[in-house]
Amino acid sequence: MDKTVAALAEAVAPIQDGATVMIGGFGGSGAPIELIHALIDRGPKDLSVINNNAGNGHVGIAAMIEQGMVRKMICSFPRSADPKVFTDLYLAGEIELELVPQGTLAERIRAGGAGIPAFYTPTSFGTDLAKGKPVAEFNGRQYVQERWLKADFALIKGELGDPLGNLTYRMAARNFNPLMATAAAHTIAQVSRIVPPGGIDPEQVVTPGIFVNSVTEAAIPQQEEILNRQEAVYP
Amino acid sequence: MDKTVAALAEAVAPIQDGATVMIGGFGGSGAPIELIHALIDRGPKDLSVINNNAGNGHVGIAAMIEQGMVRKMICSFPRSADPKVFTDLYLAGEIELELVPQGTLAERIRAGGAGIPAFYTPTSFGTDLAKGKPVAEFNGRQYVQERWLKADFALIKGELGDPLGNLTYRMAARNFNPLMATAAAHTIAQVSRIVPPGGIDPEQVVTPGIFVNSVTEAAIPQQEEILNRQEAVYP
Amino acid sequence: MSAAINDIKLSNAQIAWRAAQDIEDGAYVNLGIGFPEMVAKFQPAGREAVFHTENGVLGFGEAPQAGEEDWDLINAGKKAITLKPGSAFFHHADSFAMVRGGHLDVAILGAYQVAQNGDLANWSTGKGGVPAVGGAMDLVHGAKRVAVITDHITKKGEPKLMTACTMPLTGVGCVTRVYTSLAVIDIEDGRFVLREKLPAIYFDDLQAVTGAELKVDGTVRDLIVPAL
Amino acid sequence: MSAAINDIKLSNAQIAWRAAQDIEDGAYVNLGIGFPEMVAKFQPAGREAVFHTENGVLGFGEAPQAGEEDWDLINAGKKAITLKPGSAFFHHADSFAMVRGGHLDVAILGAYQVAQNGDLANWSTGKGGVPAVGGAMDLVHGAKRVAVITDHITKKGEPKLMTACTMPLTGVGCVTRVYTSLAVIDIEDGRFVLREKLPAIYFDDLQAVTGAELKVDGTVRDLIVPAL
Repeated sequence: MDKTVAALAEAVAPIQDGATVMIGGFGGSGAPIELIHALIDRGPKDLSVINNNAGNGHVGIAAMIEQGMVRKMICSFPRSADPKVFTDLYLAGEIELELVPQGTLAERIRAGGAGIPAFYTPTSFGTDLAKGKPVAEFNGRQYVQERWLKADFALIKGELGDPLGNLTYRMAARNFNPLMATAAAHTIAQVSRIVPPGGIDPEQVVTPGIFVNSVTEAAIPQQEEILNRQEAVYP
Repeated sequence: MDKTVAALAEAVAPIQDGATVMIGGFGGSGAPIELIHALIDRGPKDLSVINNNAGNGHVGIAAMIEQGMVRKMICSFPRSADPKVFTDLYLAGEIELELVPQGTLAERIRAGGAGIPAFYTPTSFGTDLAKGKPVAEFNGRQYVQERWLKADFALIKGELGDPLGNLTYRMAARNFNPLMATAAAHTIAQVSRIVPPGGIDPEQVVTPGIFVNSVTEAAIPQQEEILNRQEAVYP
Repeated sequence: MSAAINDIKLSNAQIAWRAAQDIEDGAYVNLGIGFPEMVAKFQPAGREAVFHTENGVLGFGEAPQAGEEDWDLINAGKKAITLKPGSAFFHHADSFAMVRGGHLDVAILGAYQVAQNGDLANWSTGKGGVPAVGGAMDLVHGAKRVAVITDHITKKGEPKLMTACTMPLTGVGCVTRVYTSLAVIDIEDGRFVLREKLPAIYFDDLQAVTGAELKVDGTVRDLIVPAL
Repeated sequence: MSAAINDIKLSNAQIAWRAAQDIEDGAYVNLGIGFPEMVAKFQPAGREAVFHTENGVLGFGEAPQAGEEDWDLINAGKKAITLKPGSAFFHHADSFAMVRGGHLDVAILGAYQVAQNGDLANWSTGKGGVPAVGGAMDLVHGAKRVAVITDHITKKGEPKLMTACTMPLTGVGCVTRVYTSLAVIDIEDGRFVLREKLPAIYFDDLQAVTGAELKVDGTVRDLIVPAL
């Protein structure tokens, strides 16, 4: 079994117009910038994108939005140091937003990966974000029913990867990445280094390879935060 | 912060009659034998015990049952190489059994730890184990509503532990241990070695210390499988 | 006729061999405890499946030599296993996320009874004693393909393939293929469809030991299995 | 009177200092992004809390020196942090399991408005623009104790402590203590109960800038905070 793919372009080639795409990362930490930029080069349109945020500056997800590739964002916090790209389109009514509390977003993605179609959470009960959702009482407390979230594709950033798709993550760059890997029909990972099978201690694997379809190496990955401080623009 | 406790007896001292106790392990792998035997020495009665199994031979959970400490078992598979202790009491109507499919047991415990009071699963739909449970349809498929599972105490077996309660596990001895650590009001861990804070790489922590109340060292832990092959009996 | 069937029927190893031929290279596979574990021995040359066990191991290998066991490294049947390069450990919730979330390609399970609508009974005879379910009810609703390996009839000669199961169900409408000691049968649209049968058994004799109608839809191939 | 209040009121740092005094040694604490992050600076000597951030770090420390940032090591406010010995990383679902599962001892959050029944509004002014909620709605229903730090009145002089919030709610009945620039107020049985007030303000003047009745139940202590 060898899930490694030599080129970023080849890794993102299956992503077509209209796809739902989960993209890992929290702000710039764990954001798979190389995969996102390869996807921009390919240019599919009408995408629904799931991420905690809605892009920053003019690289990564912000650049996808700026290129007109994104129909809808599902996220918890569409604000950033420079959210102008999303903000302008949103206020012009040209991009949809599904706003989800951060923990509910994480749990919905986890549920999608775990085959749990719905669950109850106290989060958002009694607020505008619970409108229209079923409510139930357990042990005298009110809870909101939330549904799983799945995607056609996930773009993930890992640290080490092996040909079976096993992944580790670097520090807080873990965030949504391991969850999204489980919830997409096709998960594409970029890693800083591909190691041979057995190169990751089985006790230290964070994402087991069963959740990953392809692994590609981006040896010195770019950091969104630094790109934005350099006022970088993609493409 | 120092959650280390010098003696096993001190670690299990808070467990009183009538408590609900989660006990980690799958068969003998990951079973906290030293903590269980310390609890037998203490001898609280009328316990509800949550474990995948219901004891094997005459050590560990089987010994707890044999000592008359257990009112009810919640488990998926109350069979083993030598299940006589549980079987005899069960057939005599002297111990209760709540039988839960293994994946549902794991998910109910995880839900207990994660503040999710109920969730839907396809598991057990249309079977005797779904009787009396709410059913709902999502995307044209039928699902059973299951409730979270929590406990007063969890007895956990780790490999490394630090004074903040961070834990690692040895190979497949992980199993239910990290889940149970999250779902009990008071989690007690035995580990093979206590290391100083920072002695576990933060990327390799499996159970973050927030879930653990006390850590005690059992340097060369006994393995239930080997005890049973030696026909050991406790006490 | 039962005597004749006992003469020609496949051994458990041969049933396991046949089931193994349908597992593709790189497939993620869970084998039920007991008889189904035998399937792992018969992977065709050039193909390598990745085996999952409910207790939190992906990519395990054969049993170790006697005396080499590490009892922290076991499978769901509590038997000692070994690791292949590229294996991974995880906790039980993540393990059943793999199962329930549809990430396994195939689960191969034993059966007391299978019904023509795909219902499976394999956890309880319903006769009392201590009930024990383990991971069976999760596996039948998780894997992309759920197959059964089983003797075609019980030791008493009663059919195990039925119009409806009489024993407590493990899952509803979950099985899609049955590998028996006499035949390979698909379950399609609520019917048993015969795909392969031993050359030595006539269709009518096979039908006679099957508790529901066997449909034929296209060619019925010969079920040819090596001596093992 | 507002002018006088601006002369005597606590600074944000002083409000944060007061909130920090109630955090016990070894407590697990989440500080909302922005102003609440300041609470971490004022832990009393001899006490050490363990700080949690939603994006998957437990046990982090102060900001690094400028130029020493590692942008894979940030907090929920996307600011660079450092690690203390004994820290741990985990993914977002595990992070919010800590939050929602009741494992945090205290969450300290900012507020637009707090109602006397404990309702909190702190995520949206309801005036349009781009809505953004982050982890606030999870935190208010997870931590064992949810406290708010806030100016007592808005910049325009309007009360932030109300009979009922007029802005969109973050959570219902979730706040139990409010540290303001003038007072410390508990929420008990649907009422604001005054615990501490600046010695320089009369009760009636405090009541006048509070949008709901302030109850007194026992001693009202002096709110004494060092110059910072």
